[in-house]
Formats: sequence, C-alpha cells, structure tokens
Amino acid sequence: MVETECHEFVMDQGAGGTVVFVGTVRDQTQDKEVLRLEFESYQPMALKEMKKIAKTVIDRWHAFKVSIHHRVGALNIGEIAVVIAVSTPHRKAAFEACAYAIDSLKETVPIWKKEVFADGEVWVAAHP
Amino acid sequence: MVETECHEFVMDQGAGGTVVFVGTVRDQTQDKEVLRLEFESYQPMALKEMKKIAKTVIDRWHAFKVSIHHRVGALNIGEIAVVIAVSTPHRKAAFEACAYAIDSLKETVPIWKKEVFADGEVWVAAHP
Amino acid sequence: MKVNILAFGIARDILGSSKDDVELQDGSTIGQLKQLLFQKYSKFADLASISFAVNEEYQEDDFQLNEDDEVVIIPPVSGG
Amino acid sequence: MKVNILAFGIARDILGSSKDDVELQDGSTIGQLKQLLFQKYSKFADLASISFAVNEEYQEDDFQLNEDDEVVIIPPVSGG
Repeated sequence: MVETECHEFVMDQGAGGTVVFVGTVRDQTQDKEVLRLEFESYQPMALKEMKKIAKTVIDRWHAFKVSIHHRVGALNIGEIAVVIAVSTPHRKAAFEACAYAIDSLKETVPIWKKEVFADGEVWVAAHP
Repeated sequence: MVETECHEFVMDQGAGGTVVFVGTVRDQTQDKEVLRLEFESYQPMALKEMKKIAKTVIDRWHAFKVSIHHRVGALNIGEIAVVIAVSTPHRKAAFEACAYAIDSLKETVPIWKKEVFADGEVWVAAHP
Repeated sequence: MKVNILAFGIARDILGSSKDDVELQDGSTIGQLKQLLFQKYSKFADLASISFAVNEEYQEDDFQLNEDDEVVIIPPVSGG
Repeated sequence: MKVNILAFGIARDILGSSKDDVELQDGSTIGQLKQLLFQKYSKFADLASISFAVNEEYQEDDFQLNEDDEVVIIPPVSGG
C-alpha cells in the first residue's frame, strides 16, 4: 500500500514526528454524486513541481524526509489519490510542512481532476 | 501494521482529507543517546482521556472518525509509539484536529515515558 | 479512614511500590492527602507537577475522599 | 516560426486535440501566443485562469519563444 511505503520512506531515527496527509476520492461534491474521478498530469513537469515543494519543505521546516505521491488515471470512490508524508525533528513543523505541501500541490502541480457524474463530467476548478 | 489499521479505520467516503500523526522513538534527546524507551500507562483512565480527546475532535472539527493509538512497554529506536488519525470533510480541519489531539494526549493522557541511556534512566518531564 | 494509593511512573519509584494504604481523618480531601504524601516523601516536592485521580478522573485539591477510595498519583505525563 | 502546443485537461477538450502546431512571427512571446489562442478558441476566455509552460517550467507572458519550442497550455490545476 502506497501510504505505508510513503510513511516508511520518511521515517527517520531522529524524527520527532511524521505527519501524513491522505486525500481520498469523495463520494459527492456540492451534493452531487460522483461516480469516479479521472486524473491526468503533465508528468515531467508535475514531478519537477513536486520536487520544488519537497525542497521548500526541507529548507523551510528542516524536514528529514518528504514523500509526495499522486495517482493518475481513473479512481473510484474511497481510493487514495494523494499521499504526502513529512518527518521533522519537532512535530509542529511536520504539521505545518505537510499542510504547506498539500496546499502547494493543489496550486502549482500540473495535475487535472475530472469528476464523472451519472449525467456528465466536469474538469474541477476549470471555470470561475 | 497499526498505522495502516488506524488510517483504514478513519477512511470515510465523504472525507476530503485524512491526517495521520505518527510518533516514533527518537535516537537522541538533548544530544544524549537513547537506547530504548519504556512506556507505562494507567490504562483505564488513559482510554477514558483518549475518548475525551476523540469526542472533542468530533464535536469541534466535525471529524468523521478519529483513531488514537499508543503503545506501552519497551520500545526500540525507530519503533512507532503513537498513531493518531483524523478524517474530516475538509483538509484544513484534519490538520488542526490531529495537531490538537497529539498536543492534548501529551498533556492529559496518563502515560509515562522512561528514557533508558547507557548510564541510567530518566522519567521524561518529571522534573522542571 | 483508609484510602488506597496507586502510583505510576516516578511516583511509584518515590513510593518504592505501586500500591500503598494511607490513614486519613474522615472527610479528608485530596489536598490533605497531598500534604501528607509530601511530608512522608520529600522527593514529591522536586516534581514539575503532581495530579490525582479518583474513579479514573482528574480531581482537584478540594475533592473529598471516602473510605476505600482508590486514589491514583499522576506525576507529569509524557506520552506521545 | 512554428511552435508545438501540448494541451491537458480542459485545454485539450477546447483544442479538440492534445497537440497542435501554431505559426507565429519570429520573436513572438507567450503573451502573443495566448492572444492568438484566445482568438481562435473563444472558450479559453471562460476559464478561471490559464498558464503556459516551456521546458517544464511556468513562464510569464513576456517569455520569448523560439522555433520548435514545446509550449504547454496549463488550465487551472486541480490535483489533490
């Protein structure tokens, strides 16, 4: 399971705390039932942008290790879409750094999510 | 692995995010090498206090599910001591609630940690 | 009256035992038990804090004890 | 000069293809390419935002393009 791998990767014998964020596919958005999600990415740039986030986390919060993982393709309800794990010497930094990482991922990493409903589909956040 | 179990327990099909805090045994404290930790608890009250924390997390952050798990006995360096997992409708709440839960656990739950060094041992936080 | 003491962590080390019986005047409070313990075991004064629990709940100094209550000495907790 | 367009997400739907070639005057910028795309595909104006990447990096409107550059249209991202 990717979540355990991510966490095991960031475990460090000097780490005071590891914070893991797990984003799963929700079963509804604005009261409308979602059947599944489809993610696509511009992969080489997505990896570059994820590495930038990881570098910031290491520089700013002195993280020992960072793991950022995002699935692409079709995902069903309840499936894990994203896992971010951060280990730091002190736990407060791990919470801040992990929250920063997921916030940044949602802002800068070229990944696109399409919600598929019974009666159509929509690219999330595409329109104002 | 307890961490995966904790996370799987809190997964919810309506959850926007799950945040997991994992506390592991550190290899040093104030530059002194720790050989192992020994945890003991006043178990019936520890469970009661953990349930109070879980209830607050559910009431205050509208969490779907909360899992709080703490090991007792002798733990070696790198072993997991505590796992807290919280799932909420929105991810910001999951970070806040999980940070609150570990902060509270450290303040109120009757669990005691003894650090064992090569040349002695000390009950953590016992003295000012 | 007699109350039963249960001690954990460094409190157990100070008592030299995880259990002890203490004789108190009827109607004594946790505050009075605390004074007695501090007189008998001077090392309690060195601790960062000390709390007490009865019926698995933290109780304040003014909590009135009853015969055969189980009073748990809670030195500074350090879980996590 | 010719630049190669790569489109993802809703941008691909608007183009009707994930790839396209565009003829631009030599020395054109991303800003000029953007104008041309907005003229050709009016639906771009409905998007919440639109960014461009060259060499796998976000680039601003004043970025000067070269022959055969691969320019990636990045509609609002929505990972996570």
